[in-house]
Amino acid sequence: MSTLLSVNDIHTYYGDSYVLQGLSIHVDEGETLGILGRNGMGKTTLINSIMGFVPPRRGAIHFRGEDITTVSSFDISKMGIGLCPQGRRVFPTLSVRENLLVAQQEHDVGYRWDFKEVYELFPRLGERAGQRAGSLSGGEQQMLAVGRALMTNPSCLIMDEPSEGLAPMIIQDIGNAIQSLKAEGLAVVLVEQNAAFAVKTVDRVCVIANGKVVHESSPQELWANEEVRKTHLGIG
Amino acid sequence: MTTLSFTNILVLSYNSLSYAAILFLLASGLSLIFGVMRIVNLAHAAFFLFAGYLALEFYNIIFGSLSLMPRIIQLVSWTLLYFAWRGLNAYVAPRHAALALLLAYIVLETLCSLAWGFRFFELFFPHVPVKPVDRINFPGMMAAIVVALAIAALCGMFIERFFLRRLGQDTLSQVLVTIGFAFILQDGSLYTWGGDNFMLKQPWPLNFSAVVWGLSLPQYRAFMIVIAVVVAAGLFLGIERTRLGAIMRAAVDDPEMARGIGINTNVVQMAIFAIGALLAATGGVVGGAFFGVYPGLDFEILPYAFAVVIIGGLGSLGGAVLGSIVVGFIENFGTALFPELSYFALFAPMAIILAIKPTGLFGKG
Amino acid sequence: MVENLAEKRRIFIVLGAFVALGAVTPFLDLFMQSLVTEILVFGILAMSLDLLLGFTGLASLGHAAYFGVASYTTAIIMTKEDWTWTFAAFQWADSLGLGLFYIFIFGLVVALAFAAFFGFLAIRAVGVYFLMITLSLAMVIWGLAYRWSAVTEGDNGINVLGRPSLFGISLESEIPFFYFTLAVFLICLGLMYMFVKSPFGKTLVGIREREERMQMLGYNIWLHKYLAFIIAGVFSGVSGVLWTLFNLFVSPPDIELITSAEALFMVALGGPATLVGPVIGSAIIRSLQQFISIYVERWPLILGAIYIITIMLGRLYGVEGILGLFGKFRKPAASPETPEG
Amino acid sequence: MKRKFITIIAALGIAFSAGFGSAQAAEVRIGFIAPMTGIFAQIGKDMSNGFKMYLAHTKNKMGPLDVKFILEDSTGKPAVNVRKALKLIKRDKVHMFIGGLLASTGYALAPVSNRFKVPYISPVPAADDLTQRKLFKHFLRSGFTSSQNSHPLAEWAYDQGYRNVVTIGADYAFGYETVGGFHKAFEARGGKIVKKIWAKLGTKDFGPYLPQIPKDADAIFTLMVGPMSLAFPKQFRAAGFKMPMLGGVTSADEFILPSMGDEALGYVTASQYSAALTTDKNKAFVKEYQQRYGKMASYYSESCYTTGQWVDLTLKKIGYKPDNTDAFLEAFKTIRINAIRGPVYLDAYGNPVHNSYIRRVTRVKGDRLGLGVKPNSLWNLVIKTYPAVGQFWKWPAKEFLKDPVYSKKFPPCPHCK
Amino acid sequence: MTNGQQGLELESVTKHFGGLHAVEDVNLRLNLGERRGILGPNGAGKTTLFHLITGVLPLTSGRIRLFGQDVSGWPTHKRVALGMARTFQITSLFPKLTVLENVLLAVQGLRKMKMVMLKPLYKYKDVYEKAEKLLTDVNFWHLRDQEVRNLSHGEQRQLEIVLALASDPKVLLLDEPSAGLATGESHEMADFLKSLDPGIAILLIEHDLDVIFEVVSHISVLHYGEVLAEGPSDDIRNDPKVQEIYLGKAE
Repeated sequence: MSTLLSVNDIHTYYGDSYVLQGLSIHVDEGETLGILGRNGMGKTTLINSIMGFVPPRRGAIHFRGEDITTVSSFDISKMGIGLCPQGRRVFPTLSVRENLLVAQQEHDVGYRWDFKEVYELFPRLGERAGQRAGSLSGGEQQMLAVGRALMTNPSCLIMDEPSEGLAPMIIQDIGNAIQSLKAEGLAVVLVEQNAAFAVKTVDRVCVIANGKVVHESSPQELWANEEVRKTHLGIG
Repeated sequence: MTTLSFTNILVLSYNSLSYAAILFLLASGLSLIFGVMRIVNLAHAAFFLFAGYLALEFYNIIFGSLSLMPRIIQLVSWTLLYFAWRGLNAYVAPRHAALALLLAYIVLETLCSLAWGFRFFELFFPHVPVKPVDRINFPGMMAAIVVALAIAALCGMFIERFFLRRLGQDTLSQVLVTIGFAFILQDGSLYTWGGDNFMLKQPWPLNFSAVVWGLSLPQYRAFMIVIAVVVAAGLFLGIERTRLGAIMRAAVDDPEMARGIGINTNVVQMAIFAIGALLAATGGVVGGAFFGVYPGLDFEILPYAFAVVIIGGLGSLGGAVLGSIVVGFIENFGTALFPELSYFALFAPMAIILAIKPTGLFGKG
Repeated sequence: MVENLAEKRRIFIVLGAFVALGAVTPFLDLFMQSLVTEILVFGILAMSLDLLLGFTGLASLGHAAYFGVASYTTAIIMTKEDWTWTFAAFQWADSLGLGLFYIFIFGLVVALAFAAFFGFLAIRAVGVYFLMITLSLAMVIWGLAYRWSAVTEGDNGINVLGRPSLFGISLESEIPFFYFTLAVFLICLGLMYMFVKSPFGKTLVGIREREERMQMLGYNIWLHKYLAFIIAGVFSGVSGVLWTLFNLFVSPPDIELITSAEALFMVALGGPATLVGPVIGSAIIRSLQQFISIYVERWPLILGAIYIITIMLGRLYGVEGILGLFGKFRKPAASPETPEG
Repeated sequence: MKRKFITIIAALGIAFSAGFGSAQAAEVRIGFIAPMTGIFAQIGKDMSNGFKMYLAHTKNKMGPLDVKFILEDSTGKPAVNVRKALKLIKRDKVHMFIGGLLASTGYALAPVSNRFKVPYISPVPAADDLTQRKLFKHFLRSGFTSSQNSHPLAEWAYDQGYRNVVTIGADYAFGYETVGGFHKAFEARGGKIVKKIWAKLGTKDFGPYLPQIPKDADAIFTLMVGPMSLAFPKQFRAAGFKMPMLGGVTSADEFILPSMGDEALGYVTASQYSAALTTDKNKAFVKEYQQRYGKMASYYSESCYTTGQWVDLTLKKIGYKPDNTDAFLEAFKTIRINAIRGPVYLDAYGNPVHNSYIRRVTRVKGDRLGLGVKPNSLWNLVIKTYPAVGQFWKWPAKEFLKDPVYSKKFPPCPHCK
Repeated sequence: MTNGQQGLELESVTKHFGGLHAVEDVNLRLNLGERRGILGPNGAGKTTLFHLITGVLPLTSGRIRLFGQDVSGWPTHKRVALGMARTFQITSLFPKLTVLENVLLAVQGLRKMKMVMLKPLYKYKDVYEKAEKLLTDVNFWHLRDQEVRNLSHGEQRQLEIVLALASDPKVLLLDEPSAGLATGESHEMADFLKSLDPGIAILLIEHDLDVIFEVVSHISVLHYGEVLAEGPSDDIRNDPKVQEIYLGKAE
C-alpha cells in the first residue's frame, strides 16, 4: 500500500509555546490510524499543522506526494483531506442541510458523497435537515461534523476526538460509521483521548507525548502494554 | 412645535419611507461589511457618491451615440447573461438559475426594445406625453447604472484585496485607511467631474407624481422604496437561501473551519466587500436622481448611515431595515415637528440607544 | 535611582528642542510663527488623544467634541454681552489681568463636564462600538454648535475681537501669543508626562495591554478608563481654548468628524503612546495642509494617499508612527498568536 | 529627531520668507480666497476664473504695477478662510484680499481685515449687516447684500397679482436675509406671507418640508443654495405643486442652471446680473468666458471680474500706490463703473447700487445669440429691470436701519398659520 | 461565618450558557493553606469554574464565599482585594512591558497609590522593593528590563504566577501553569509550585498529571460541569470512574 499522508519531523509553535517537537507520522491509503495521548500533548496541534491552520516552522507534510506544508487550508481541503475537528465546530447559524451544502465541492470525477449518502449514513441528520445546527445535540453535531467532512469527498478523513463529551450509545454509532467508511477504503486518522474507543476502531496507533511520537504499534499491543498506558494515556 | 394634519402625516410617512429606502441601500452595505469582516468602512459613503458620478458619466456617454448604444448594450447583456448562467449553475438549483435569468432577459430585452420605439408605456399612460428622448431614457439609465455599479464593486474589491486585507483586525488602521480612500475618491471625483452640482435624470415615467386619494405622491419616491424592498428581499434571499449566502454565513461563524472544508475565505471577503460597495453604489445611483450628485455629499450622508447601523445594530440585515426606517421617520417627523431640534432629532436618540445597549437594538456580541 | 539614564536624556532632548523652538520662532516670518503656534495648539489635542489611544487603547473618533465645547465656551464668554454674568465676570477678571485664567477655568470645567457625561455613556462600549458611540456623541456637539444659533451663532460662527492680556502683557501680536502657547503647551506636556509616568498612567498601559489580567490584579477597569477619558477630555479642552484665542473665530466645521479623524491620524503618524510623537504628527499634518494647498490644488488627494501609505507601511513593517521608526531597530516584532486552548 | 524637525521648520521658514517676504514697489499683491475643494469648489473656480479673466485682459498688470495674484483654497469653511487670510496678510503681505463665499465667511473675514488693517473686498459674501449695522472700516463690497434684490422681486410679485406667498429658505444668515427682504417689501406693498419654512442647510430630501407648504398659496419664494437648488424644484414639482416659483439669486443662478431640467422652467429670480443680458459687454463676456473655461458665466464670475476692474480703477485714482491703504479705501468708494452687469457705484455705507434684474428661467432653442453655449440650454431671461437699486430699496437708510437685521424672527410674520 | 480556616467555599455553583450546562451544582471547599487540584477532560468546565470564582462571569445560581464573606455578586476587583489571585491558562501578561513593569503593576494593584496621577511611580520605593523581592525570589531580577514578549514560554508561565503572588493572596487559583511547557520545564514548574508559601491555599487546574500529583493533596474531578469524584490524590488515581473518563471503558 502506498503512503497517502506523511508528516516528517515537524516543529510547530503557538506563539512562543513549542508544541510539536519533531513529530513524524504517516498514513497509508485505506488505513485507519489512531493517534492517542493525553490532553495538551499536541494532538490537535498536529491536526492544525496538517490542515494548514498553524503551519509548522520546520519540517514537511506531504499528501499524495505533494508538499502541502505551506498550502492554504482551503486548498488542502480541496486536495482531499476532510476534517472533523475537535469540538465539532459546526456552523451554528446554518441549518443542517446548509452545513453540508457549504462543504460540497466540485470535483471532476463524480461525487461519492452527496446529501443522500450522508443522510443514509446518519439518518438523524436527514430528519433534522432544516434545523439550525447550533440547536442540535452533541451527538447530532458530531454526526453533522462527520457528514460535513464527507461532503468534501475526502480520500483521507481526520477526526479529532469524535467521542469527546458524547454518551456511549452515540460513541458506538460514530464507531460504526467509521467502520463502514473504513470498509469503503477511506483512510481515517482518528485522534482520541478515549483510548478504549480508539483501540477498538483503528488498525494502528501512535501515542504522542510532549510533541513527539513515543509509541507506535498495533492497538492490541498497546492495550497490552501496561507501561505506555500508564505513563502516556491514563492516570493510573 | 408644529401640528400636522392627517394628510400631512400620510405624506410625511410616505416621504419617510422613501428616505429610509436610500438610507437602507447605503447602510446595509456598511452593516454587511462590518458584520462579516469587522471593518468600519468610512469610505462607504464615498462609493455612494462615486457611483453617482459614474452613472452620470456613462449616461452621458450612452447618450452621446444614441443609434448604436442600445444594440451594444444588448450584446453586452447577452454575454453577461451567458457568464451569469455558468456562474449561477454552480451555486443554485438549475431551475432557479433558469428562472432568474429568464426574468433578467425579459427585463433587459424590454429595455432594449423600448429604446427602439416600442410604445409600451404609452399604452398604459396615454395621458402622459412622451418625448422621443424619454423613450430611451430608461434603458439608457439602466445601462449606465449597470456599468457604474460594476466599476464601484471592482473598486471595492481592489481596496479590500490590496489594502484592508493586509491590515488584519486593527480597527484604528482600518478607520484611517478608509478615511484616506474617502479623501481620494472624493477629491478624485472632484478632479474628474469638476465641482458642478449634477442631478441624474429621473427615468421617465418616474418623474411625475401619482395622485392617490387626493394626495400627490411622487412616483420616484415609490421607485426608491421598491428598489430598497427588492434589494432587501434579494439580500435576505441571497444570504439565507443560497449556497453562496450559506458560505458567507459559514465564513462568519467560523472562518478557520470554513477554510478547513475548502471555502476560500479570502474570496468570500472580497466578494462581500464588493457587494457592500455595490449596495452603496446602488444607493448612490438611485439617490443621485433625487439628492443630486455633488462633492461633499459623501461626508454629509455618512453620519446618517452610521446612525442607521448604530440604531439597528451592526452586521444585522433586519437591523439595517429597522434602523433605516427609524432614522427615516425620525428625520422627517422630527424636522417637521421640531425644526429647531432637527440636528439632535437623530443623534440624541442614537446616543441614548448606545448608552443603553452599546451594540445597537439588533446588534450581536 | 530607578529612572534610567536614557529616559533622562530623552527628556533633555525634548526640552532642548522646545527651548530651541522658542528661540528660533521669533526669527521666522509672521506666518511661520502662527503656523508653529497652530502646531502646538493641535499638538495638545493630539497628545490628549494619545492618552486615550496610545496609553489606554481606546480609539475615540469624537475627540473634537471636548475641543469644540471648550473653544465655543471661550468664544461665548468673551463675546456674549447679553449673557450678563459670564460676560461681566470675564470683564472683571480681565480688568484684573486674570481674564485668561477665567477663560481657561471656565472652558476646562465645561470640557470636563461634557467629557464626564459622554464618558459615562461611552466607556461601557468596546472596540468598534466605542469608536461609533464617540463619533455620534461628537456629532451631537457639532449639531449643537450648528443649530443652537442663539448661543453659537450657528453657521456664522463666533468672532472674538481680541485676546485678553496676561498680567498686563498684551497677547495680541504673534510672538507674545506664541510664547504663551508654548508655555501652556509645556505645562500640558509636563503634566501629561507626569501622568503617564504615575501609577495611574502605568495602570492605563496595563489596561491597554491586558484588561482581564488588570481586573485580576484588583483594578477597577471601568473607573480607570473613565477617569482617563475625562482627563483626556480636559486636555483636549485646553487645546480648544487655545484654538479660540489663536484663531479668534470658531464655527461648526472646526469640530466636525474630520477634526477628530485628523487628531487620530496625528497620533498614528507620530507614534502612539509616545506623547511627543503626536506633536510631530500635528506638525506634519498642519504644515502639509498649509503648504500642499499652495502648490497643489488636489491636496486632499495627496493627504488621503499619505494617510494610506503611512498606515500601510506602518502595518506591513510593524512600525508604530515616526517615533516607532527609531525604536524599530531595537525591538523584534511580536507574535500575537495564542497557545493551544 | 526633534532637532532635525526644528531645523526643517526653520529652514522652511527661511526659504519661504526669502521667496515671498521681500516687498517690491512695482507690484500689487492681491490675495484671493475661494473654495477650490469641497462642496463649493466649482463656485470657487467661477470666482477665481472671473478675476483671472480680468487679469488676462490687462496682461497681469494694473497700470504700471505687476499684479501678484495669490489664490488660496478656503475649502468653504469659515475657519479656514480666516487661516488663509492670516496667511495672505502675514506671509504674502498682500495689499488687499478678495473673496469668500458664504455670508458667514464675510462675517469671519471682515474683523480680520480690520485687525490687520488690510482691505478686504467682498465680491460674493452678501451678509447684510457688513454694510448696514456692523460696519468695518477695511471692509468693501463689490457684490450685493442678500436682501438687495429681494425687495424689487417682492414688488414685481405683487404687481403680478400674487397676494398670498409662502417662503422656504435655507436655514442660515443668507437665507434669513434674502427671505426677510422679500417678506418686508412684499408685506409693505400689502401682500401676505402665509408661511415661512426654514430648511436646514444641505437638505437633500425635502420630504419633511413639502407637506407643510399650503397648496392654496399664490406663489412660493425660495432661497436655496448649492445642491439644494437642484433638488428642491424637482421634488417640489414631483409632489404635485403647480404654483409659480420665485427665488433668491442662488435658487436658479447660472452656476446651477446647466444641471437643471424642465422642472425649473418659469422660475423667477432676481439678481444684479444675468448671463442672458443682451448688452454687448455682457455678450462679449459670456462668449469669452465660455471659450476660456467652457462654462456659462455666472454672477460669481461677473462679480469677481468687476472687482478686478474696480481695484484697477481705484489704484489708478490713487496713483498706483497700493501701500496707501487709507487712500485706497476712500477712493474705492468713489468709483463709478460701467460694469458688465450695468452701472455700479457704492452708497454711503459702502454697498453697491446697481440694476436689479427680474429673470425667468426659459429654455432657448439653438445657440442663443451665437455665444457658444450648449444649444437648448436654460437661460435666465430678463423680464424686468429695476434700475439703480440700493440696499435700502425705497426706505430711507436711517429708518431702515432702525429695524434689526433680517433674521428668523424679523420681520415678524403676522399672517403665518 | 463558619470558621477562621475557611478560604474559598462554593455552594451549588451553577452556570448555564443558554441550553449548555457548563457548570452544574458544584460544591467545593478550599481551606487556608490547602492545595487542591481540579482534573477533568477538555470542556469539563474547569476554566468556566475559575471565571465564576473570580467574578468574570456571573453565576446562574449558587453562592460563593471568600473568607466567610458572600462575594457572589461582587465585581472581580473587589474579590481580588479580599486576597484572591489567579493565573491564566493562556499566558496573560503585559507583553510590551518589561518584566519589572509587569510586576510593579501587580504590586500596586491593591494599593491606594495606584490612583495617584501626578507623582511618578519610581518615587514609590516600597513598591519597587516589593517587586525586587518578588523577582529575586524566583531569580528573575536579571531579566527585569527585558520586554516580556522576549522571554521564553517557560519564563512567561513562571512570571504569570509571580504576578499573582504580588498581592500576597491567601487564595491562589492556577489555571494550567504548565500548559505548553516541555517535560523538563514541567518538573521545574512543579518544584516551583511546591516552594510557594505553604500558607497560601491553591486551587490548581492541570493536565500534566505529574505536576498535579506532586503539588496537591486533594483532587476534584470535573466532568460535564459536575463533580464526578472528590478525595485524596491517591484515591482519585485509582478511581475506576476517573479511569474511564480518561481511557474509555475497557470491555
